[in-house]
Amino acid sequence: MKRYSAQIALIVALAVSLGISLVSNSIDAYYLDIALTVGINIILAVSLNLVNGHTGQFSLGHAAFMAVGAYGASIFTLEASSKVIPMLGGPGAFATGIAFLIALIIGGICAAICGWLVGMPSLRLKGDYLAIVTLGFNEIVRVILQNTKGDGMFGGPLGLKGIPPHTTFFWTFALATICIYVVGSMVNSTYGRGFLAVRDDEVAAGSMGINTVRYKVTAFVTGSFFAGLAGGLYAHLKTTISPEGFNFMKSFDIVVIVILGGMGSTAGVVLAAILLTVLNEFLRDFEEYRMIVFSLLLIVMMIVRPQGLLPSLPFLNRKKKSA
Amino acid sequence: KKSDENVIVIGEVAALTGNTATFGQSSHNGTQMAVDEINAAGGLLGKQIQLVTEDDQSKQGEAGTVAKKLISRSKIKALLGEVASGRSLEMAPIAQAAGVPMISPASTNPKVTEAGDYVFRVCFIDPFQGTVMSKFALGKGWKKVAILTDTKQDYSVGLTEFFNKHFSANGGTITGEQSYSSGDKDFKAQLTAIKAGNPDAIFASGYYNEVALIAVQARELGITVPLLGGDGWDSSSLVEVGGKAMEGCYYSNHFSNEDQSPAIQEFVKKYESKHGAKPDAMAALGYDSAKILFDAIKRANSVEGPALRDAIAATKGYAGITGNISLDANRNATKPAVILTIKDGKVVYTETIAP
Amino acid sequence: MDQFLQQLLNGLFQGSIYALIALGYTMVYGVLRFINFAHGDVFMLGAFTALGLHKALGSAVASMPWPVALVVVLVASMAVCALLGILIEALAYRRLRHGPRLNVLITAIGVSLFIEYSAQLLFGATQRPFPELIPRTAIASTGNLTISVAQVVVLLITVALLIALRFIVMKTKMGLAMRALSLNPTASTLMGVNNSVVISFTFGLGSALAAAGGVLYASLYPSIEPFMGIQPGLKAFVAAVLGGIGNIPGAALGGLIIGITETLVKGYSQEIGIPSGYSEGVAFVILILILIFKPSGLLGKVEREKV
Amino acid sequence: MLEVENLHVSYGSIKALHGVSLKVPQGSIVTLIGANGAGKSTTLRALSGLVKSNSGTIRYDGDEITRLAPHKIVSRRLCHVPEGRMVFANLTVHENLVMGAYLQKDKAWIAKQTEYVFHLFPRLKERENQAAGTMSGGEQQMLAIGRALLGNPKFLMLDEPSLGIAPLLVKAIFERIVEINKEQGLTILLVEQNANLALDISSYGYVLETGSVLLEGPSADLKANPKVQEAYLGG
Amino acid sequence: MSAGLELKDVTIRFGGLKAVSELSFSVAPGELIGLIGPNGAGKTTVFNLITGVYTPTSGNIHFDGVSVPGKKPHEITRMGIARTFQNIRLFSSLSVLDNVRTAMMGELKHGIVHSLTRGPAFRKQEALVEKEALELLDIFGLADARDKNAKSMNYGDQRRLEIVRALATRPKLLLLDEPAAGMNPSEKEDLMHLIRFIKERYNLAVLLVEHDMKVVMGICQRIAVIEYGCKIAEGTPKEIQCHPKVIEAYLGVSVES
Ligand SMILES: Nc1ncnc2c1ncn2[C@@H]1O[C@H](COP(=O)(O)OP(=O)(O)OP(=O)(O)O)[C@@H](O)[C@H]1O
Ligand SMILES: Nc1ncnc2c1ncn2[C@@H]1O[C@H](COP(=O)(O)OP(=O)(O)OP(=O)(O)O)[C@@H](O)[C@H]1O
Ligand SMILES: [Mg+2]
Ligand SMILES: [Mg+2]
Repeated sequence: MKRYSAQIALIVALAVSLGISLVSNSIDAYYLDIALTVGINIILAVSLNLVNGHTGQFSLGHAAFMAVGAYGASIFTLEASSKVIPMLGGPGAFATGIAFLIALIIGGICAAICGWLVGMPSLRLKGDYLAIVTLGFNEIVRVILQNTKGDGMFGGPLGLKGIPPHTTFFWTFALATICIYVVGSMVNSTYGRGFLAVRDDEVAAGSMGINTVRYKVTAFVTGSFFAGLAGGLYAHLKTTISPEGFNFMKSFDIVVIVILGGMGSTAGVVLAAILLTVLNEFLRDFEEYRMIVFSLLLIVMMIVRPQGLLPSLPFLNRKKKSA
Repeated sequence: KKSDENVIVIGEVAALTGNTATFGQSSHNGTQMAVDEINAAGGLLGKQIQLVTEDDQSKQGEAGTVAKKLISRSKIKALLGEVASGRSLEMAPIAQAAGVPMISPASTNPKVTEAGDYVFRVCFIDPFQGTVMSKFALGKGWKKVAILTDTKQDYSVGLTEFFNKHFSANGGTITGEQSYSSGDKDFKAQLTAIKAGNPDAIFASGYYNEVALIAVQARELGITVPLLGGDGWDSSSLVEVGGKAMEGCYYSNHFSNEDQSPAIQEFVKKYESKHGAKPDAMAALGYDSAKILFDAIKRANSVEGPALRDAIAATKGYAGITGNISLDANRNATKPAVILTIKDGKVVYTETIAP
Repeated sequence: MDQFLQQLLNGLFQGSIYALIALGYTMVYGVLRFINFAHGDVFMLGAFTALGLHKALGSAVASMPWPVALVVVLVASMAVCALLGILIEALAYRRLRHGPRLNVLITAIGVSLFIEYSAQLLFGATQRPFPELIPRTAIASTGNLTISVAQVVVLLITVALLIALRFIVMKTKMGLAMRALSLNPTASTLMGVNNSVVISFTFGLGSALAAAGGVLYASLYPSIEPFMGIQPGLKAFVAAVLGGIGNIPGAALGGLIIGITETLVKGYSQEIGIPSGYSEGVAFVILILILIFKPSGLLGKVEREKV
Repeated sequence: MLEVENLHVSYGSIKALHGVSLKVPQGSIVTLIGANGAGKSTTLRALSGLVKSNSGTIRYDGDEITRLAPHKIVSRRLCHVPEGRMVFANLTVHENLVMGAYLQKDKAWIAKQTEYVFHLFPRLKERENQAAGTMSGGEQQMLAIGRALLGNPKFLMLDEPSLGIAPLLVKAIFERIVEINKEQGLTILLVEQNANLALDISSYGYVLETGSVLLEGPSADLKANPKVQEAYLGG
Repeated sequence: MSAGLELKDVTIRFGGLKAVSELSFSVAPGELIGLIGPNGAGKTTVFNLITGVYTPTSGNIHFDGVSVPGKKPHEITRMGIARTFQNIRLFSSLSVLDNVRTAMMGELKHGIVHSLTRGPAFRKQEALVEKEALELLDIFGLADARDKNAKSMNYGDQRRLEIVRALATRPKLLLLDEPAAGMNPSEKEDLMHLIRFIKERYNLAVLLVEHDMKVVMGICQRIAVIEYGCKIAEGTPKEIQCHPKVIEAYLGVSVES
């Protein structure tokens, strides 16, 4: 049994989210919205953590991939799903669900392709240079979307509206679980420790036979793919999306979750995604002081817990196992 | 925020902070004033009105969440807001699905009210205003106009689109189309290019924040032709910042501060004594959106969704601050536009253009 | 031809203001190796300080000839913001000095948000007019060319500050200590450098430069509001990276390149078929292209680490 | 001149020193030897203020300097050539030397002392304008020592100066150390793995093991001690 | 082309500086060769050239008949060349065991997909990797430290771990850059034994850069001496010890082994 614990955890989590999903109609719409936002933020943060935390690259453009995914998935849903659903056997819940999944995956793939296009040339840049290039890419995506025709496929500055609210508890948490599983499994193997090696010392990693470029690109593309999925979920949750919503500040928000959670620590990042999303709701009562309180909390957190909520200590985990 | 037997809870979503806070705060001030007035006058249906305002930080995604919060947590009977069309579009399907009537004070994009029969607005829509300004320009004999659009604002893009359509179709020539993004401060490049086209006027469809600077820089570059614009220009800071450069420019608006009708003067006076500044269009629209809602509640004698919806839809010739408002079949306000001009540092009324 | 020349001048002046903001950015980065996202917000505070001072001094300033008034307001705002910068460093960044670098980045984002939203609360969201500290009247308008006094003054001040800053960093002992500290803070204390003093100095200087940027920017574009620092801050950041982050002449060069290309794209959007709305992305496209071919920026040294 | 009493130091939860006491008299060369991880470098770091001690006292010239910041300690003319050289990689050799003289005011003295350093290590003069980071390991070591000498030390701490240095130069460096000690009257605390050489030039030695002093005595005695020979001198 | 490593007229310039100049020498399979020379002679640079960190300005390097320059470091490692670094470069956030396992990627038959499915084959492979890594650590007496963070070890152990990690890539040629630096004489003795032992056990060729003459003379079969990037002598330890040029440039006096 123990040998398959990861797979079992995965299946259990999927089942639970399906179960909750069945009763989600009775959940208060607002609370459901928060829960789904939590799930989407988990996907965003865990996938960014693969790039920034585990592989030690520094991307400030995650929102761009989210945008690509959101637009890709929404355009599919708006333009094509009416044709696809009959092919899948009519307008039942099942066919709609599959069409939605296809939309999400299309969004993810679009984002992954963008990730590859951006990653290939730019991943040889180091640290802050990579950060600014990804941030720049983020802004370029936004500007391009913003300058599209208002009545065209992308909807110009107003973006897309009337996207059906397909995002359910099941889809969100199933994908969040898969994201956690994939990132966790990738990193937690002999092959995957290459990501960590690249982070710690690229020169040494190369000299140990690790193809550093491939690792970096793999991390980047995987991260982008999941960001794209999250974007698709987001679009089908909010039902409208606009370019401005995916500006670099959105990327910052995701980076904040990652660092607050603890770079390279999946559990920490998940926790941070939950806490920050919920905190955001709590702080509403502070009204115009809300962002002031939030920024102070951020500063204090960094001073009090610089290593993040749950820092990653891979060598400690190991110790427990071998003991 | 408990639901009390003796109050009617109304929700409002506004950008009180963030980069469009200047619009959200104005419309909120107007809305709040209307609520205070009605409560002072004894409320509605024997109950006080309780306004629950949620800030969406000018951020995408937030408006939808807070709309859900207001509907499911605060159990609001009606929803007011948002100024920005993008965010109103987030709220509209939620209000529609919940059967809670929503009135947007200032979202001018035609798509907003397409969300369903529970979604209304009290402002005019982009096609109308774009057309009005085109008519006005043509009427002045300006055949060559250059356009400067804020591509970050769907509002500006919309105005430009409809201005362009009408103007070109009616014998005008567009000498140049330039754009910028809100937040930009330097427009010299665009203006230099525009200057080369030698236009009779420049249609600047964006918001006052940038337009004031555009005017200043246009004059620096020796461009003397007037600038034209829409209700997005309406703010006292237009003249404060633009100063002399704004002289002789025209814009369309819902109302004029200078309008001597007692209702408007009273509104202006009250607002000014409370907020230390003259009300701008957003404030007036926020005020009217609440007033129209109250009027409908009174007529419906109920706050139940369908009844209230029908009562709002039946609004005809309501004398608001922003004009005589009637809601059409598409739940959009039809009302005349006034054209204002800046003269000796004051905004003065020139003419009214009916729909 | 005239139009092209005018556009080039527009670009030059626009670029010089980017360069001015980028100077402080790049210097703080060069010494402390972290992106101070709050730089743009200190820039904004600089403009508001100047506005406040101008109001407070009222008739006193009004009676001075404008260059005197400008110097008074400029220097005073720089001083106020320098103190503010030192305070921010002491309160928010100091304790993180030995922590991971990315934490400081988050703190910087926090500081930035704090300043922006506090300012929105204090000053209101609506833009305010900024006094005409430097006349924006045309200096010479030969034919179709116009250059305003303000533009020329800003260009001159930028050049002067560039030279002064370069001198401080390359030729003074404090400058050497700043560079040494950036390379190895442990070793620098072993040389007798009081790191805290050097860092405070760096922040103070950086903030003063930001404030100067804010005041001059507001003089050119006389409307200020709490979020006015975000966009120029970002552009300055791009300029700094483009020139090779940490490299002072590089920042100036980067600023000019961005200013000029952006202006040309906007100005000739119809001719080249790129709507001017895309110009917002132009800075980033240039940045990416240049970094792909020159990964450490135009003037940045390739920091090849010896293996 | 320098007295350390019962020094305890830890890195987080790891205790590195458990009560080290030692004395370095004026004008002497004293050496610390010990296996890897014994705490030699930690002792030097504590002396120059780079790590804070948990308890214990450090007295220099009669004043307690235990809690002083590193730059304050340097200003009392205690200079430290740290483990791993720590040259300023992007500064030139020349600028590194100028940094070494950061607290020195006397220009003439600096010029003279720079000449002296170039005389000790001619390679540095050849490479005056090379970025220090691109120099070879041994070259960087020379620079680190030279840089410390420009701090006008009365008390010099050297952490493994022979590490990575070619034999010819090791000899030269040790000769220089003796020379500096004699000519400039410098007191020297030397940490070395090359214990034979270190004991040859020093007058007194301490043997550290897992954070405490195992043995101490005049260098000649230590060198003759069979236990020391077996454990540290390679038989 | 013969087996083993062969450098032919290799030159590299850094700006005006010729760090390595027309250098030729070779290392046959199973040979243990020393590379010595004064500080800054270009020894580490030679390592960097062989392992693809630098590309020579001119000249050629072959390993087992295959040309090396232009290949990426990881490709060269896969060809069978591994190295340690003069300035220790361990993966600082990984445990000792993981440092070694990470270097065993070449052993893996399956990559990313496998680590996602985590089937029995994956488990078997992981177990094998762990076993081999522990074996190697054991040789160097580091097995007990397997769960320690690499950076919290003392200097000498870190040097040893570097060697283990290099060995874990299963090289045919091992490049050691000052492995004995920072060790005391008795530790150096142990290290000499270890180097001899692994050379025999894994049938390695070794190229050793070291300033400790006892170590170099004690274990090398042949020694090449460089100065200012040029080879000034090559021969058996005996020959080198009394080579006048070497004595003048490097040794100072002749040393006995
Ligand atoms: N920065 C650090 N963090 C945690 N532990 C440390 C740190 N530096 C040293 N240690 C630990 O403190 C102990 C003493 O280390 P120190 O560097 O003083 O030894 P040393 O005698 O100088 O050894 P070496 O000869 O290897 O340089 C060792 O156990 C080491 O692992
Ligand atoms: N990237 C570089 N840029 C400029 N010069 C360099 C670079 N790398 C090495 N050098 C120079 O090349 C020469 C050879 O350096 P290398 O590190 O190979 O010496 P080494 O023989 O390993 O010396 P040591 O025994 O001191 O480690 C040195 O003078 C060094 O300054
Ligand atoms: Mg040590
Ligand atoms: Mg070397």
